[in-house]
Amino acid sequence: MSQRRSWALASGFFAIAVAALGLSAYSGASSSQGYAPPQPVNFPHPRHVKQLGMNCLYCHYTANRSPDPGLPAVGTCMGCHQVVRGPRQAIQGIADRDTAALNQLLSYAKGTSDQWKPIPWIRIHKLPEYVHFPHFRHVNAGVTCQTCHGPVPEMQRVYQYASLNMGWCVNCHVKGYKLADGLLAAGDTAGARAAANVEPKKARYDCSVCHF
Amino acid sequence: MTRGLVAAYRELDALIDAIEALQHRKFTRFTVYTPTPRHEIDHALKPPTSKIRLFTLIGGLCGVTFGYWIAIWTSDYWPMVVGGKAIASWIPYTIIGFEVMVLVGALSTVYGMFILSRVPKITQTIGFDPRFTGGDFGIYVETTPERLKEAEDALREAGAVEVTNER
Amino acid sequence: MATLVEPLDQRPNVATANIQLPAVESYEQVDREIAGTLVPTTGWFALLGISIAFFLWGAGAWVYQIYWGLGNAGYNPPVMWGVYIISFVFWVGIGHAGTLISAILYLFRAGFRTTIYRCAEAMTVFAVMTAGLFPIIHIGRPWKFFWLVPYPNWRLIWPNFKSPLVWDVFAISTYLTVSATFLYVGLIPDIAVLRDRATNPVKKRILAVMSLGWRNSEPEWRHFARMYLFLAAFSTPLVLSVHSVVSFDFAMAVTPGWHATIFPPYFVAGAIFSGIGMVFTIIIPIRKFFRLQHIVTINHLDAAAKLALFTSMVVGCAYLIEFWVAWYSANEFEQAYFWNRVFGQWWWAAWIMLSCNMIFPLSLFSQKLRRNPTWLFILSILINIGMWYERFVIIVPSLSHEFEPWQWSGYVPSWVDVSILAGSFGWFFMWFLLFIKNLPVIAIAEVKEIIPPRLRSHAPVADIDVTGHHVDYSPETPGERE
Amino acid sequence: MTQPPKTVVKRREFLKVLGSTGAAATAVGCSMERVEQLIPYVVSPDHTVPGVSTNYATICRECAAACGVIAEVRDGRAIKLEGNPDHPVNRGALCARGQAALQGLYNPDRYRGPMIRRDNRLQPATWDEALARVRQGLDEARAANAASGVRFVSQHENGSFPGFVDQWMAAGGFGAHIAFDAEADLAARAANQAEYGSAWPALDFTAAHLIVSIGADFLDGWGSSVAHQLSFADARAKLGAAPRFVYIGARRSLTGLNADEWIACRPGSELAIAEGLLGAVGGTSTGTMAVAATASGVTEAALQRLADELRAARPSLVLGGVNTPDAYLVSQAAARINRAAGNVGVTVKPDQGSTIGGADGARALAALATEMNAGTVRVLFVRGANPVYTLPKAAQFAEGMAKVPLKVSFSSYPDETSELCDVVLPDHHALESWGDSEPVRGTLGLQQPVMDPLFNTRATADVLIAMARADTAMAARYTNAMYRDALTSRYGGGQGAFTAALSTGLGQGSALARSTAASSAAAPAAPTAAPQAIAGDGEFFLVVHPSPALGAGAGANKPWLQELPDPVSKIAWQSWVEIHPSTAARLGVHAGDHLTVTTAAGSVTAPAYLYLGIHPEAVAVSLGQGHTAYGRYAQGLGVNAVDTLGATYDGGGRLAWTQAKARVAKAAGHSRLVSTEGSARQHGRGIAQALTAAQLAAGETGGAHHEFIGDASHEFLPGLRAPVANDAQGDLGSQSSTKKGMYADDHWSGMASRRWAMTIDLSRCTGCSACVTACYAENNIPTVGARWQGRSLRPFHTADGAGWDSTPGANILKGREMAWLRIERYFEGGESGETDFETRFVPMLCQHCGNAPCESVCPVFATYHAPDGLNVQVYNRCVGTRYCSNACPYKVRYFNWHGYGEAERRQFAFPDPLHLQLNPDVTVRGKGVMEKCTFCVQRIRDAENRATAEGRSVEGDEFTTACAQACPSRAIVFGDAASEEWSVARQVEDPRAYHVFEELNTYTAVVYLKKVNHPGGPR
Repeated sequence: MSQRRSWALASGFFAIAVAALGLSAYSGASSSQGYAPPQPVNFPHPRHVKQLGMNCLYCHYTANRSPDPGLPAVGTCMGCHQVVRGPRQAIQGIADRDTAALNQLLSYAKGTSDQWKPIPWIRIHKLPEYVHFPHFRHVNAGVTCQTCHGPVPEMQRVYQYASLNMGWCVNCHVKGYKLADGLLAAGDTAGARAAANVEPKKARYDCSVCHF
Repeated sequence: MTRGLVAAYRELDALIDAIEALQHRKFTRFTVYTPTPRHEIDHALKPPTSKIRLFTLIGGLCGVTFGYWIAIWTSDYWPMVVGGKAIASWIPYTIIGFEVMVLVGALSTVYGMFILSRVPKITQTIGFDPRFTGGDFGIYVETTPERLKEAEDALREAGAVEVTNER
Repeated sequence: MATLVEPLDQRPNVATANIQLPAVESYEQVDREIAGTLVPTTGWFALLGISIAFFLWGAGAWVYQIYWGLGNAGYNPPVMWGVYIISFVFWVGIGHAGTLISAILYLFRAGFRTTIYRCAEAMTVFAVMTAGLFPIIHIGRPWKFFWLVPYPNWRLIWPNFKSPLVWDVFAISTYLTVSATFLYVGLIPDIAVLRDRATNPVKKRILAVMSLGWRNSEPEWRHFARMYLFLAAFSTPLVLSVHSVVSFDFAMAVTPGWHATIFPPYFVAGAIFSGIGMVFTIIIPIRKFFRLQHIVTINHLDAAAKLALFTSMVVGCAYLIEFWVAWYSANEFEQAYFWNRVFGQWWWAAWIMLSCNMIFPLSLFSQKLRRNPTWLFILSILINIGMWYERFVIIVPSLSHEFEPWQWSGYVPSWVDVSILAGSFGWFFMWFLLFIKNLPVIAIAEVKEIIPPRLRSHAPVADIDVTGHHVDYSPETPGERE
Repeated sequence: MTQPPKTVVKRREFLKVLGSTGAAATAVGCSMERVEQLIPYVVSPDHTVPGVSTNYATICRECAAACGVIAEVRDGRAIKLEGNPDHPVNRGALCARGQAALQGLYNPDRYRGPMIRRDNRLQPATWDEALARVRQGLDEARAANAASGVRFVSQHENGSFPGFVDQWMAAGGFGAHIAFDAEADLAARAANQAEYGSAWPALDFTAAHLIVSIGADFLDGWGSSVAHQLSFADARAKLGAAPRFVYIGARRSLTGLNADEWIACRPGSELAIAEGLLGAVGGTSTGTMAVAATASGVTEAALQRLADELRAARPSLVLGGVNTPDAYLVSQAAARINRAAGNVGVTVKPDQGSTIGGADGARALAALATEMNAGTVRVLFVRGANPVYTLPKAAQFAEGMAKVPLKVSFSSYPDETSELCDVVLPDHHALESWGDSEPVRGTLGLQQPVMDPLFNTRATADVLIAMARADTAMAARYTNAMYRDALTSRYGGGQGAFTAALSTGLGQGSALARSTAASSAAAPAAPTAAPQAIAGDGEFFLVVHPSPALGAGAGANKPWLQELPDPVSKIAWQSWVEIHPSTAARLGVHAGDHLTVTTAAGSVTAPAYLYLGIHPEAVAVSLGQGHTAYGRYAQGLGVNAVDTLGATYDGGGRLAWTQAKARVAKAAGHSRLVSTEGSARQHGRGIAQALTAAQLAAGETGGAHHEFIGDASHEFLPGLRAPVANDAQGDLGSQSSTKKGMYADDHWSGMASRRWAMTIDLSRCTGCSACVTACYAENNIPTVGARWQGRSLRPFHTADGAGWDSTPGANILKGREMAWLRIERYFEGGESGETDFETRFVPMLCQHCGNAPCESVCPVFATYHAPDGLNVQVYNRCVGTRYCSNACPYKVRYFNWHGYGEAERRQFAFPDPLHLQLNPDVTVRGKGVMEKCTFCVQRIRDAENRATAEGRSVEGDEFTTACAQACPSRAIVFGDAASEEWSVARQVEDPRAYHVFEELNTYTAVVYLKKVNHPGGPR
């Protein structure tokens, strides 16, 4: 008896192990989806994008012109925050400024602009070096930022939304990008309704399109 | 409720005699043990041919199907041309088909043997004597208590060196 | 009432080659003598220690190579394959004799296999285990080896089933699985024997598990024999396919000297040849040190030697045909290559190959030499060397002398290559030594099959065997104890 | 100019180093485990977009030609140099040395800041300390009333700088300034000046019917090679009508190998031949054919035949430029032949000549050395030039320097001279500084910084100005604080026009001429009238020549140039002695045996290279190696041929490289030649095919492509058929087939509609190897020949590297060079004792076969066929079975044997800051993966992306590959062979077109056009 049970147990474990391996491989468990490191400046996206309605391209200013999306220079921040600084009361239902975050910023922007230091942002969305992802090609094709980066306007602290696994990329390239979904993700329900029956936009899925 | 007798024989012809005696006396439920397969025993028992071939056939067919399928399906799943060969090119895939056929076929054959001959067995003790894996032949007869004596006589007449009662 | 004075059954258990073992009287003797070989000796421990040392050295070299890169092997582009692939083919080749002897000869009812097949089968399994390592050792990124195996993954990409290397993965893994299974099921009845002889309770328990509760009952034997038959029937085409697939690794490339239709049969013959060579290398010391000369008789060796001679001649024929085809094809690339192989840069390797595989084995035409274990042992070593060099000659000269004259080159192995090759022998013999002291190296049940059963009518063993044929006793009838 | 902060650069380099390891070690996105920082600008500059290249036009300063270059700058660092298409000299092409300027910029051994000699060692210092030390030295000199004892030696460069220094020296009342040029053929310049009235007339090879070069290596270093090569290749492209090219010389240089006929004469006899020819064409000559024949050892008949040809073929072009003491006279004679043959104004155009001039030769430096030894020199400034290395020992420059109280170097590199200096004020690299040049009279080439200075360096001109302004005596004359302002102020139209001109890098105007005072001191002494015979004991003439890649030594610290096989001998990382096979046989010398070459001046020992192209009575040694300093890549490699030379100068004042006879003795030892050459013969395999002009005229294909006996004949398929050839099942061939996916012409991706292909015209290719270096630069190809990059010889090694194979070029000896594009050099003829032989150069790269043997064998689809006809290599998918390389008939696949891209490995190929040059668009391949030519797929994808962004499709000839872009012969044409918009589509229809190994049925996408020869004999 005992023998049989132990055999059953052994083979059972083996089967489970194999299944787990297969699943993890398939689901891309090695991805760092959800990675949300603390940033040197706790930049509140909701405040800027949601409440003040700033456009992504204001700070990520080359996303539609270059493979790199571009990061805001300290100068860009200080463009407003030379003026907009320090605490003040909540007005018009807009809560008080996040002075903590502001001070973090100001700690990099002490004195005159030639004394400013660049902000060492922690990288979140990282593709391996052997993958070439031209941002501008995607942005110009009408892919909304939220499609890949998720609801950043809602994120108090930015995290990696998509798995960024190859399968994730390829699925969109092959099945095509539905504008409606993209707009919906971007919160443009009206636009989404309008674009309801726009043909999905497919992209090339040849290896040498991204790997070289 | 049945009783069993285990008889051990030192000689092959004695075993054959015992088998014939049991058959003569219409005993049906008995198992023969032999250290090594002997045609003489088959000759005496005239057993049916093993069903194992079915396992082999089915296993082999599943294997070859899977082999071709995985190769062709994956090729068409993401078509990539190499060396100007057809995307799903059945000719080289025959090798995959063949190898998988052998693999699955062989394993299912072994599996069939296990099923049919009831190994792995949990216990070896009932109706079995270790010496049967050594030099001796043996018979294990299962029968009703009233025919027990008759069976024992038959076994002893044939020249059993020892007959023991199981249970 | 039947008597055995006239045989019960004309069908013999095994073929009637003169393979009886007159010096073996009873089943008990078989159990006693074969189980007796399982007692470890100091000599065995010494050998095991040496093998493990070699293995560890080789493993160390591999780790070193993984860290610094393949550059530390002797590769000299365009010679992109070297000692590792040579050894891979070499070991796969060794791995062919086992299945040949246990499966093909079984189907042919060649009785002389009975006493050597277990040993050959174990050799097969361990040789394939060794061979399987080399493709991993030789690739640039061994940690990515699993990409050759088709498994569902989030990259949504699969291996290229048109590549001979993927065929290899399938062929080798199938071959390893099937031959391992074959070895194990063959062992089950013998393990049962050991189980019932074992005194040490722990050992008895382990054996009990391993024997799966085998009881030698007639139905078990019936299915067992059937299964054995089908496994043999499967293994026969398998063993032929495996080395054919290995030969495709070369034949599928346009490289001169590789791109030949003769490769599959040529490789299979070579594999079997090298395998039998290794069987001799192993079985001759075993029968000597285990005192089994009366079980593994001179007759068995003689018969096996004939097989070696035959395959050697097939291989030799293949060599000659290659040259002839090169000439007849009028393909200057082929011609240049083959000239360079024998009379150019690589003449020495080519002549080691030709003499060891084609010329020395011709000595087996002499019966005296066939029945001389010492000579067979020496010859088997030569064959092993020769067959390693056959693969060297196929791989290195072809790559070093290809289409592009600008890229002609040479090749010298490095210390890493040599260490890993040595390590592979350590690995192989480590497993083999562990095997021979823990499981019967001779198939107990099958030996019992060929010795006459004890009969009540005391027919003298001397003049009758179960086949009903009479044995003539010539003075040099083998098997008497030394 | 943008001022991106260093941090940006830092970030990029960080990424790339990750890139290498990332690609190697972590293919499943594990790279996330590393915390990585993104450093943005502090203030984002205008005109630059992160991740997008900005191009700046500037000038190449690697040789005196001053070609125009376009520097591609990405995120504040120059990553690639390309020729400036508008530039009159190089018209968009750029040679290997020009490409390698980047490795001068990012050289790991550059001085990172000023240095001062303390306790006899150069030690880092601040600029103030260093400048104070210099000022102190100058004051002392003045105080001692020996201001004239302040001397300045600079590397001469075309433009205003020499004049500027002249003025500076004059302003300070200092001594003469010597603008030294080690390589320039000053004798030819002087002769040209005298004969044509132009130092360097424009040469029009296309107009000539016969080209005769008397030792003038116009393709490798004689004058402006790129300009010559453009014109020469155009001439060759006239095929049947192309000029026949006869080369007269003792050694067949790269130029000589491109000749249809080689007249091998004794060194030193060129003058006699020139005089003979001059007489024959009716010029007033002292010599006769008979004299020439006896002197040169060439049969009179041969010379006579040449003379007849010269008379018959008009116009012709005769060039004289030898390295012997007779150089001036030979050039003079050549010029006179041209005049007599009526070539002046037709093939030789003095009016369009460039203004290069004002350079001083070694003789001027030797004079300076004498002064120094006399102790009259108080302060010595050295910039760029490296006299201690380039001058013969006899000149005693080093000894002289020891007697100079203050030696100041402006050099960027720790070369032999600056190592002897007391103060080092490192100069900017040319790509970091301002300047100008006057390549053609009246046209001004502008040099501008393309990036921020990498290190704590200062532009010499600015330093001089600063010193002057700090000096009461000189301050008045320097109103501009910066050299840039000095340039703009001189520029017609001033600031605005100057800035406008910067965009093309070209403007009108002329550079500042050298002040008469200085130039008179520097002007060549009266050319020696009497011919000098080459004397010395020993039975062999010693031919010393500059190396096409390393020049006279300046290139030796750039790994690309060290790795680049010498176009003639195909040897890298090594010195060698060229000796004729027959002579070698006589001396019992085999290739690699060490030979000692001894002259009165000294001796060198190097392995022998058996070369058909050297006169049997001569041996040849190349300049450039044998550095005792000059950084890790140069130091301790080979021998310095100058050690065998005495202080003999030619008419132009340049060191006469071929000046003496030498004894040649077999020395102990043998070292394998670090050569990329397998067999120098093609064994009739039709790799490099050629036609004679006669055959071409007769419409023959010239012995059609090479076939198997009984092989079915192939119709020619220039890679134009469907992305891949048809298969056995007919899936890919049939239009109706639905099983083609992306490979169907009508697939929505449209990829299959393109067919990237390349043609290589062998009658244009000169084998100069510019394409090879361009490929290294574009594709992040590692150099593997450095002595520390070898493999391990033992399991255990010590820290000092014992146990590693540290032979220079160890990896190349193992055949492991990584050149995706290599130039194969095959000899035809010459086996059976005849002097003359033919050479064919074949650029060999991945052929991107339609039926690629490498693809089907890859188990993981790491290499496969893209729908647009590329044979793709996916590095991150490769597991490194190397099966593809075994299957490849062209052997163009290369394996990463070591972690060349991993900073922690000793084999790392891009030591800081060399890795700043890495192209961000190309993955740095990791250990254990295969790589090969990709047809610059990154450029293809980039063009597609840009086109899509602009809502158009890629236009014909919109972009090209790095090799094609660089090629100074315009031999390589790349494009979409499926569309008539692209010139490649027309090229492939050329009747000369063929595939290499066509009989293998590989349907390559690279099409070669047969070379056209003009064999000699009566015509």
